[in-house]
Amino acid sequence: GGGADKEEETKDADKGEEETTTDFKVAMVTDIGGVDDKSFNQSAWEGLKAWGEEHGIEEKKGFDYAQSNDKADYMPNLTRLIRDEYNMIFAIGFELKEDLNKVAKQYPDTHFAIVDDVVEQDNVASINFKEHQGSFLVGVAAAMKTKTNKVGFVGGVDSPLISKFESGFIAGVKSVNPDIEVDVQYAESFGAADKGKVIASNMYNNDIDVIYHASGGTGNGVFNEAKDLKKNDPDRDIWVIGVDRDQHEEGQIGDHNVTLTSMVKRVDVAVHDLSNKAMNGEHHGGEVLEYGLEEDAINVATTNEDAMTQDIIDAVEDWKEKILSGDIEVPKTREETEKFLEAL
Amino acid sequence: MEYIIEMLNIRKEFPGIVANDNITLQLQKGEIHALLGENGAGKSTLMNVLFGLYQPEKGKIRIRGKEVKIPDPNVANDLGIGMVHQHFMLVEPFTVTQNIILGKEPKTITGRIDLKKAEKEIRELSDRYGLKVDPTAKIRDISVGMQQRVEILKTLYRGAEVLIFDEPTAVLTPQEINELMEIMRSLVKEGKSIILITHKLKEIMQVADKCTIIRRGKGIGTRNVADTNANELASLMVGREINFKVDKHPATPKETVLEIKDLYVRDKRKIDMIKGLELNLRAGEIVGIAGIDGNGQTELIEAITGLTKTHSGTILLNNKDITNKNPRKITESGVGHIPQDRHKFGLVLDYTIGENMVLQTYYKKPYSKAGILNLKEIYRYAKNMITQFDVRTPSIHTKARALSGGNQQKAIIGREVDRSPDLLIAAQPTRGLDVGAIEFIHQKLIEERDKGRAVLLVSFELEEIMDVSDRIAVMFDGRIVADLKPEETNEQELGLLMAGSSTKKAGEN
Amino acid sequence: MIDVLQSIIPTALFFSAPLIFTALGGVFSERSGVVNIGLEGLMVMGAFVGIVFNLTFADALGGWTPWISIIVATFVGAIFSIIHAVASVSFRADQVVSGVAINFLALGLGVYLTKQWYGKGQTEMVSQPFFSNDIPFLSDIPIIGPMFFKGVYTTSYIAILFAVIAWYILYKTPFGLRLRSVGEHPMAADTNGINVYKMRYIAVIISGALGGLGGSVFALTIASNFSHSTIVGQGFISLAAVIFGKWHPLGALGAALFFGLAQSLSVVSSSVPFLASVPDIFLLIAPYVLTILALAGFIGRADAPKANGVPYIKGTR
Amino acid sequence: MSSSHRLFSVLIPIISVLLGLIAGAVIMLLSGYNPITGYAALWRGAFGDAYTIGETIRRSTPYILSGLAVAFAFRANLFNIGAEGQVIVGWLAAVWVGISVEAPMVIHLPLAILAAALAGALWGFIPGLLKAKLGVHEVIVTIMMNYIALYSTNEIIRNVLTDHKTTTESIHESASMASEWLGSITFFSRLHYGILLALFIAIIIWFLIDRTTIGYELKAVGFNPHASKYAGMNVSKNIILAMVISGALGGLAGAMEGLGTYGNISVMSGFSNIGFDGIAVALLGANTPLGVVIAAFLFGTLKEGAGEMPTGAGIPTELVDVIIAIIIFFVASSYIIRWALLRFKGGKSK
Ligand SMILES: Nc1ncnc2c1ncn2[C@@H]1O[C@H](COP(=O)(O)OP(=O)(O)OP(=O)(O)O)[C@@H](O)[C@H]1O
Ligand SMILES: Nc1ncnc2c1ncn2[C@@H]1O[C@H](COP(=O)(O)OP(=O)(O)OP(=O)(O)O)[C@@H](O)[C@H]1O
Ligand SMILES: [Mg+2]
Ligand SMILES: [Mg+2]
Repeated sequence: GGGADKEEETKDADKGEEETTTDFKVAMVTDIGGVDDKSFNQSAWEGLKAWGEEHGIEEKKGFDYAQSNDKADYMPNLTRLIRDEYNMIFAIGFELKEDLNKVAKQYPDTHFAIVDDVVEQDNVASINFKEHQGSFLVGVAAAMKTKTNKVGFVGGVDSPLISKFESGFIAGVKSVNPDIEVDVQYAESFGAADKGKVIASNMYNNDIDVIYHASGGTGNGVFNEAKDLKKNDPDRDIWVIGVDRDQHEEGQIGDHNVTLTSMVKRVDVAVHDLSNKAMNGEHHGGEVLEYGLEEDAINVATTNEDAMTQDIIDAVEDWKEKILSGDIEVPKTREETEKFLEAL
Repeated sequence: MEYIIEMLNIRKEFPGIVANDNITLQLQKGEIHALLGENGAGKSTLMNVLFGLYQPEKGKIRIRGKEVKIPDPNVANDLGIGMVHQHFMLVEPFTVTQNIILGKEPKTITGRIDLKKAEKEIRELSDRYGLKVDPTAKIRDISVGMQQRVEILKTLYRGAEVLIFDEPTAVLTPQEINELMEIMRSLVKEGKSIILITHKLKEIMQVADKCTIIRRGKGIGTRNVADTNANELASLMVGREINFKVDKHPATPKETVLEIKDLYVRDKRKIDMIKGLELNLRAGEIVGIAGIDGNGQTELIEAITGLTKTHSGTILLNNKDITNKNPRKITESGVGHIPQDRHKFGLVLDYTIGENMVLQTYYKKPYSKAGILNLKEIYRYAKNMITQFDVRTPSIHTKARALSGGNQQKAIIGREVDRSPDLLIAAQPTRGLDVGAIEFIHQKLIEERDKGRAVLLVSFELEEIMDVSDRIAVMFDGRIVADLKPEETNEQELGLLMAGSSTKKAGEN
Repeated sequence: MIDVLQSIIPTALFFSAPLIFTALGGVFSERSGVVNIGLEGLMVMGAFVGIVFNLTFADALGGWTPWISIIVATFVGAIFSIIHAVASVSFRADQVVSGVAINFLALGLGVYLTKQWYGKGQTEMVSQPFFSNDIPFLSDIPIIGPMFFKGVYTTSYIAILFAVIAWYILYKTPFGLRLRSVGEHPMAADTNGINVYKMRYIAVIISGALGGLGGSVFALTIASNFSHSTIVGQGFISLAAVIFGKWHPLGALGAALFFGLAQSLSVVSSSVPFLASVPDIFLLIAPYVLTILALAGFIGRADAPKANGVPYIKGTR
Repeated sequence: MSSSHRLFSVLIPIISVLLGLIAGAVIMLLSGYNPITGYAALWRGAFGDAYTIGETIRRSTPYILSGLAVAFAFRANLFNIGAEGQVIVGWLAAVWVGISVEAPMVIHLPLAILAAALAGALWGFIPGLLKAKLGVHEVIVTIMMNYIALYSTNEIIRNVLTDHKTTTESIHESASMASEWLGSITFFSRLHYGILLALFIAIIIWFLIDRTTIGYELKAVGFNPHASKYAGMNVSKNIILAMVISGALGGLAGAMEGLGTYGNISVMSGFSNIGFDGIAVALLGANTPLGVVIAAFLFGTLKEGAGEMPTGAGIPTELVDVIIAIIIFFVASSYIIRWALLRFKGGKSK
């Protein structure tokens, strides 16, 4: 009841002049970090912008975002957008789960979606990505690329989400060649470049030649170390596999590029898609929407043409077919990975 | 007559007080000029003006007849003025050499401090004026006497012609005082001039040529020392007659209060500082411990009061063993302690004077109940003590830090005496105080004795020991080497005993 | 064993370098009697300036870019620290408070300006960071070579060199003697004709310069870009190194290296057989626990410069 | 004299805040923003309606306690940079008890709060003990303890409290400080009863510091350990006690989050900053309980209001950090403000 009264009140003076071209408004709340984090906040925002462009809607009038600087901001941000009468609100990141859960209960008339987690409410659609699928495919690429038969995985903070990346990657690598060793390390932070660099340095030092990172800013340290080694010894094969978006740019060092490929997660595709659906009155509240290879929401980047040779691309395509056809079920957790490996 | 320094009609104000009010001081070349006045009279302030630490509101300073402005100590140094401060201005972790050259360091071409050159220069200076120091020792490891010599060397190294000594003897042992007197004489012989601040009239009579007296910030006048005497100086300074002879009846000692048997105490370096000490103290007597600093006095007091652990032996208070009990237990069993270092041990300087008055009793009724302070009671008590012991403070809510040394000391004495301890330990209770305050404190100690308390007085000043004690225990090398009656001995004999030349028991002669 | 050393020493060296610079800055400031909790903020400023300058001038300056970037960061760090100096020396501010303000200010300003200038919360990656290299001849020495001279950053050696220079300045020159005297007994220094305020200003500015240098070296050897999470706690670890090292330049150097070693050991351990079975969490907290144990075990009590944290007011004692 | 002293101690913080806001306005102008729009957004964000007011109070709640934690240690001359770690372990302990114990509220809630305090106290005890017995500087130990708290807590959340998840389940109702009623009068803000507890504890701490023998001893030991020992106080005990109480306060700040705001605890990828901000709060509040409470509200207001600045005025939230920094500077530099005030006053009276 309180919510409705509220909405009347917040139509205050300085927003009075706003006139939207359509009365459907969409907004998102970032997790910690802004819409420029070169990661999924940015990607989600790009999706929202594309949606706005598609319908000729102006930023701040028909779509907007609220940036969170720390954990305590999620709730007020969500509430603020609700009171600004947005019809559909995206919560970007599993960190917002608890807060969204509460808010969704309080405002049953607003539609929500959460990325990367599941909120069981009738007005919340849960957008999940099949990162394990993409990770599997970059694992294939890594396995094809490694000469030392040793590859590494650097995780940010150990969590179910990141272990999806880890699991898919290991499965992909081992599917190509079960003898390849995979070293797994967590930095316990998404922002510790120094830790990332120490881990990468240690891995490369131990003959690992391909590292897949799923660690946000910690990955900066991984790229830094790889580029440093490459710079010193351009002939040495040193590779990083990027995450979330195409991290080709991060790998550029002189004429070389250490980014083998990236596991691209098209949050923008999902956000754009779901916004359109919601606009058309098609709500998926209470459902878990899985975006994966089929929806083109998970990609493997091929920007680095020198590194991603045709045979690697072919292999990746092969395995992609197998996944799409259901021949193989990519593991999502460590237990599933164990089973998967036993079955190999 | 030519003056090397003339301070004419100097006025210096602090918020709420005129510290120097129209004071004139004229110093001739080659003389030792004493500056005398009660605590807080304005002596240090006047000298700080001369040294460039304070700027006077009014008045002129002339040096060698030329009027000068002294905005900071650098200028004072350049004008040939050096000052040995009341509280030493030495950097403890530095060596003697580093302290002396600080700010005027000789350099090698590579920009490094030329320690060799510095040490050589210091050796020369110290030979010339008889100032024995160890150039490589750290300040924190050397005696107070040597620290003072370092301070003097500092001024000489800077080429001082005029040396200001602010209460130089307050912290020295009698031996060191004699040495200092010698040093001053040799400085004057070398053509230096000296301004000496001291509360000890005897010293003035001994070395000074002239004496300027100030009272409550005002100049009272200058006297030729040869034409005056201690009594006249004292009454000029205080504005009334001072009774130098301590009034007291003979003691009537009763039961034993303190009994120390075969005590051994080690210091941090595990060296025995007290070696089998024996001491008895009875109710109704004052025992004075005479001795040169460093012979175990500090350790003895700390052992009795529980501040240091003993190595072996027993300490009995009223026949109860208090050896190695914690300080609180010991205080509660009837020990009061006026500590030697009042800033370090006696007071919490950042607490108000009111809060300081209950430092030993805050946890007891009526000052607190069930752990809750009764501020009303505390302040009532503090007010009472302040009047009773004549502690001069703007209010009980003034921080202890802001009080003058004499008043801080009176507050401590009040606090300790008022608990009616069976044993009262007074360590250097009058150090740095003016004669008026000393008189007051001596009276208080004797009053306590007459109330039947045992008083243990530790002092480096033989005069004080002789005047106040009923019995004198001479301490040397961690033992009591003699036990004498004051009327049966003299300063000469005590001096010899303190230097370890022979031992003697009371009543032996 | 040698294997392990060969992998942890080079990483420890680059990990420690920014901490060494910053801790040396802390030593200067605290030796002069000014507590510097603001080291973290000074590093943030250094990282920010280092990255922004690098991004802006990389095209024009080419291979010299990182060097000029850290010089500029050093300079800006020095200027930035004047705020702390003014507050804590001239305005007699509580030095801890002022340092905390420095931390807020640097991070706030850094990210604010990043957003203003780049329109987003983090910058691009720089194209001209520092690169490691092998030191000619020395890197060929067996065993020692790969440990200390292969794939090392020049900045790491500069850090070590700076520690030695700092020691020389503080303990061998008149300037150092004066600076330390001001931190121990400012009034004694004052009566000896040393300008206490001036010395403290200089010391704080040196700490700003070194903090800025440390931050920029971190940014240009490790992080490669600037965001709100580029410097997270390195300044506090540097502060710990100052105290751990007993306010001595070589002590701070040792403490920073110790920390770098512990950090890289905790990472390397997972590939050392007998340590591999240790649960990750213990390896993760090992650097911090080791530091505490080292302090409790054999470093023990450290005495700060006596006048550290006390504003000097002329004419009082 | 003393009335002007009192006047100054009120005036100086007010002037500092004004100067901070003016500086913020100047920065906004220089960057091409309209300060009035900016501050209007800040105001809306903090006090715009019942919801934001509720959130502002909620945000201030843990600051009161973390500020008290730092301030309390400061009064005993100890610098507790470890409030952050104490907050984290307190939060963990509160949630742990909240989840794993089943009991009626009268038992469960106090038990969970107590657990938080104890966990924080333990985190304070270690540096206190090392300081008291071995003379190890508390600043380093508390910095290290922060990291140990962060990583250990994450590990416990993942492997003990959950089966490899990042967030624990919610605490039982019986351990929750959340309040439907408080929520309903503030349009679903997360305002919870913790604020009452925090204010109550501020009063207790004031009483403890200023009116009890414990406070008397702690301050004495902080000012002068030698004189305290001479006066029969146990210096080591007091140092440890100061750190333990300080740590307990930090732990309680964590309980505010664990039992009030969130009702759970998640794996943290970095520090919560509640403890670090507590340093600034304590210092702004001049280390007195009343000052801390006021400073905590100021902090909460600015931080909460900042959220509205990007959406409401297009201004980056970091501007608020700059403003906070400037306020802290001026509070720290009270001497110069006092001096300026005196000149001003003197000039007028002449
Ligand atoms: N910095 C200061 N600020 C305010 N008042 C001061 C200051 N210095 C001294 N005073 C006051 O000025 C007066 C003179 O002090 P001064 O130090 O000159 O006395 P003094 O004669 O040296 O005393 P003592 O014999 O105890 O050394 C005292 O009342 C003292 O309280
Ligand atoms: N900042 C100050 N404010 C007020 N009074 C001060 C200040 N500084 C010094 N004083 C006062 O100056 C007077 C003289 O100081 P001085 O250094 O001569 O100490 P003192 O009284 O001789 O004590 P002691 O010899 O025991 O140290 C004292 O009354 C002291 O309290
Ligand atoms: Mg004096
Ligand atoms: Mg005196």
